[in-house]
Amino acid sequence: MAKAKEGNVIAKHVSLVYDPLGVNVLAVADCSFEIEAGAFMAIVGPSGCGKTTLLNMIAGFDTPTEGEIWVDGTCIASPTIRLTPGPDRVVVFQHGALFPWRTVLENVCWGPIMQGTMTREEAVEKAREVLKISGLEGCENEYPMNISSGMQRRVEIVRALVNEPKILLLDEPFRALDAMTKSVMHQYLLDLFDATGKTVMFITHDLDEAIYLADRVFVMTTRPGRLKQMIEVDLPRPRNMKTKVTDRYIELRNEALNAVHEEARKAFERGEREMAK
Amino acid sequence: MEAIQMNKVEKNTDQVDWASRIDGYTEHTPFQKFWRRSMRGIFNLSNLRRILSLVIIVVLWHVVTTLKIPPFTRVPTPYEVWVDALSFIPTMHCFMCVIFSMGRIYLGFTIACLIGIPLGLMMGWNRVVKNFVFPTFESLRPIPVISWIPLSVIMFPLTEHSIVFLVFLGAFYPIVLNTLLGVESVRADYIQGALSLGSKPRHIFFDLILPGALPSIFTGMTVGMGLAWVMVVAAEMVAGGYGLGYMTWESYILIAYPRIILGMFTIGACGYFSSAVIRHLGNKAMPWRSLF
Amino acid sequence: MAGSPQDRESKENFIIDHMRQSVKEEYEKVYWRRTQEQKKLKKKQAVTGILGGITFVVVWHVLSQTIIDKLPSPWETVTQSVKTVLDPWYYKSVYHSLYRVIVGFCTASALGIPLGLMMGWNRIVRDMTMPGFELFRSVPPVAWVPLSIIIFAHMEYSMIFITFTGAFFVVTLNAKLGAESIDQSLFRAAWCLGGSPRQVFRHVLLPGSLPSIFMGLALGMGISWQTVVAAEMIAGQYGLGYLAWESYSLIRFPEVILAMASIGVLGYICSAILRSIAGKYLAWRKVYTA
Amino acid sequence: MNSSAKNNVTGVEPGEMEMRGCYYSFGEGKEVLDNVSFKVEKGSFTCLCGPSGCGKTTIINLLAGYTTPDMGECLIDGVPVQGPGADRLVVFQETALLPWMTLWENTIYGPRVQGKDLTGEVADRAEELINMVGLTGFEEKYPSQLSGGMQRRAELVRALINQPKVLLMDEPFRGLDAMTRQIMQEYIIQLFEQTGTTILFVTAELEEAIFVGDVAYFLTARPAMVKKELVINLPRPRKFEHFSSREFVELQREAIETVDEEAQKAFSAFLKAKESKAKQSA
Repeated sequence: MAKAKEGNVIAKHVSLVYDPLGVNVLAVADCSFEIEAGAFMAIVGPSGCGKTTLLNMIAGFDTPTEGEIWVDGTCIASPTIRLTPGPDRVVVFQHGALFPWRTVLENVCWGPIMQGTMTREEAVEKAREVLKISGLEGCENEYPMNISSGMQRRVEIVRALVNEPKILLLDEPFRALDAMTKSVMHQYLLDLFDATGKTVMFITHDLDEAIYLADRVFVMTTRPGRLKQMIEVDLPRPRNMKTKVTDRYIELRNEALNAVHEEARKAFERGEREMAK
Repeated sequence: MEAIQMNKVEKNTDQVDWASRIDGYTEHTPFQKFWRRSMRGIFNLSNLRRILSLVIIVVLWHVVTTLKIPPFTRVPTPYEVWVDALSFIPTMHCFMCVIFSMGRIYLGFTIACLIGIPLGLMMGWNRVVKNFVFPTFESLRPIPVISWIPLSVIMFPLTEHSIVFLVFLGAFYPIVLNTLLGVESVRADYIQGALSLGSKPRHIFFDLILPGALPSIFTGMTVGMGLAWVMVVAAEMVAGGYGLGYMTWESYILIAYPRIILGMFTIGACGYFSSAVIRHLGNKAMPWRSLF
Repeated sequence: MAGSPQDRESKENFIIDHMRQSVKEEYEKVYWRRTQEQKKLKKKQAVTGILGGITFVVVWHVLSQTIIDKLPSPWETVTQSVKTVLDPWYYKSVYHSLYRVIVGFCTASALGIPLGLMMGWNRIVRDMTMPGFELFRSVPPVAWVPLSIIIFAHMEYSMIFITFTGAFFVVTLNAKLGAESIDQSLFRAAWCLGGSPRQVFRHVLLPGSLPSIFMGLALGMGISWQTVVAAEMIAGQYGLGYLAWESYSLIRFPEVILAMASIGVLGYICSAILRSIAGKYLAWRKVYTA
Repeated sequence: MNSSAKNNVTGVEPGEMEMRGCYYSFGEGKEVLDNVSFKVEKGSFTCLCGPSGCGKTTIINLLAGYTTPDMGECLIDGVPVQGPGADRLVVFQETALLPWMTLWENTIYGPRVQGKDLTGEVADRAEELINMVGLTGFEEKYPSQLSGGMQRRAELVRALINQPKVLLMDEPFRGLDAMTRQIMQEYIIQLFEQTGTTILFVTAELEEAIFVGDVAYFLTARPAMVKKELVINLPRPRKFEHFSSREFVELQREAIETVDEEAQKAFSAFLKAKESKAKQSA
């Protein structure tokens, strides 16, 4: 099991004020956290709480209004720094962002070729290899629309990993999948994490999923989004379906559910009333 | 249990004023919100650029025409157009032109709606009707409606009739096709659901098919209105007899060049107005769609 | 015989297989019946369609004989048309119309597509051009005829210009719409993977807006034909629109209909060529229909 | 089972439903159902679980009478299904509320097309049901003005007002986020326990099936067969606490073991199909 030496993320008092029409909306308020190199961190929160915004700041799509984000000792986001999205922090998007006009293989080798780190032949060879490991052999020449949604997600994760990123940012990647595909994907992601040892930041609205996958779970509240609780998950790795029925897992889940359920329910009802206005 | 570490500070977060800790964030009163929103809505960079671009167009036009740069030697300057507009718009002639064109448009368009919408609905509702009509309809469609002008002049004894017929024809195709599309796009589960609730065919027609097709019908009407204007202008230019198109062509023959440009803009404005009327009617007829 | 478990198992398997076989046979019958019904339905559809066409011709004939006596009857039209089509003079008209449409349309595409993409890609370009487009969009292309005659001394140029105007607005605005409709996360993904702005333009913006661009081209082609016919009727020499109008003036009514039909056929062929090109470039979208 | 006698909310005796040896296909090589048989007891909450695309929706369509099976039969109260009817109602995957009608008009749509008197009893029952799912005050809103969870609840009301003998629910909570889904599950449990209607609930989510249902049938990947019947003996009324009880976890373990294999199979089905195609062409 290879442990990565790089990929340490530190967020210091990060806030973001969203101001599209001259009306301040506080999307993320004063979040501070650290992800150690090679850790699997999850952020859980109801929809619209600002977790995606937080991820966007790390990825370099949004500038924080206040605070700083450091990766491996370099500041990558602060109010004064120019946005720098790059292949060291690759995002896997909520609804999938494979280029529909490129085949699976072309999608996977797009990154290295565009960065100029590999020649076309090298990239193709590597992509084939990685696809084979991920059980996707045989669909290299399909267009993304032609393969199932579970496979699309695999391809997208593979596309991210080919770039050798320091951090893998996953933005609710399994949201649109049905339960059974999701469980297969969980296993895939866990195996991948154990094999590569990359730092992973995983965003989800499903507490269960977060506890199952992550080493550390942050619970976020609704707007303004802030980190409310931290749950250390001390389940042993490698994990699999059997982990879900161990005593420790159940214990952790119950505590977390009980702690979050009431608050979330309140937030839900408030949100629902607001939405209907 | 050390598994869940409640942060002491963050536990009673509701008392902490998070907002005040952040620079650049101030809670506005409703009035301030309204004011800032409306000011940003009007005086922002992109609106300034838009105005600037219009100014540039007028200035360019002026420069090109006053200096008589080659192809634009005969094009009138903006000032000439402006002067002509002031003298022409209040006259009875202008009013009559607008009335004539508008009258033809509304007559032809209304007939097209009265025939086209029921036909489209029938084609979507009944497969036999569709199979009967659709192939002929499709094979006539590639013929541009403008090329019907001579034929319609042959067919109708009066020019007036042939112009109205052409307007009708222009609006007819998009209206029928969009109505058909609208009927076919009504989701199957709506119909399944209604069937299992015990609906009779008339309920399905009036409660599901008709409102479900409405958005598409209005799209068809907007497109049809655009084509109706094309037709009325072309028909008037070719076949003559009052109207904005005739006026524009006549100005060319009489070498009253500023009026050509005036005619173009008047046609544009009338076309815009007609589409706006349809959009407004659409919003009125579909209150559930204009909510967001 | 009834001894070992293997025996029993194989026997059970045999029974199951047998049952499956019988079910399958019955199933195939059901399936065959269904395909037969579908075939019959298709045949019926075709027959109804042909009946519709025949009705149209009959109505046309009756109309030409009764109410609208100037309208040539279908038979007259066909016989007269055959004569005209064999005349080389007819092809001169075809050539002129086709030439005008192709030149105007290609210029419109060559200018409109890049401009539209830039409008969708860059806010400043959009802000600087959109008001002008809004201003001219609601003016029907036909209304440009007198102005373009003033601008261009040569009639041929002015006609090409009108054709250009007809296609230009639609093509540009559709390209812009296509660029704007691309999912934001595709751009973000491209940045993430280290694409430079030029690469993102080439690999994301352009292919992503292609479906909309082709839609704009198809619409623009239709409008080009509309405008070229109008321009030829109003101001032209040669061309199919001119042929139609001239035949009307010379009271050669069947040729009016022939001209109409020729315009329709040519327009259809142009659209078909465009569609086949689109199909080649949009292969990745085929999956929706398949 | 929870078979309360004639209930004052629905006003009818709940029905029972059976599917016997059904086969169905979309054509050669596209078999969807392969000898599917199961039974939904009177007044029970039965769940159907299977990987996506395995033919669950087809089962619902057959039972609702929108299509007929190629072979086999569907029975409602022992009578074969013939066409759609108001005795069994479907709650669809995506909401099928009519967007051009307000919540109230949608609710009373069934009674209206059946030509019933819309004042008095029907109105009272509609109000009661709307209140029960917490939508009082939203009667004059259009569906697009309601949140996803509210739309799903409104759909439940629209179905229940017609006093169906059986309610068929086709992944009704699909697409909702985890929290909303949890809350919707509590609503549906509450509704079931108060009305006692027979419910057939189709879902892809194991936890959901175990949490809400009395019996769960697990289907295989396409062509679908019933692989396992799981009796869920968690007590009723069911509460949020049961979600983390020992019994729940035991059931979950059993379900996971059944389903994991199927999920893997479904996932690799695409590659296998491709392989076999390649072999055929070779």
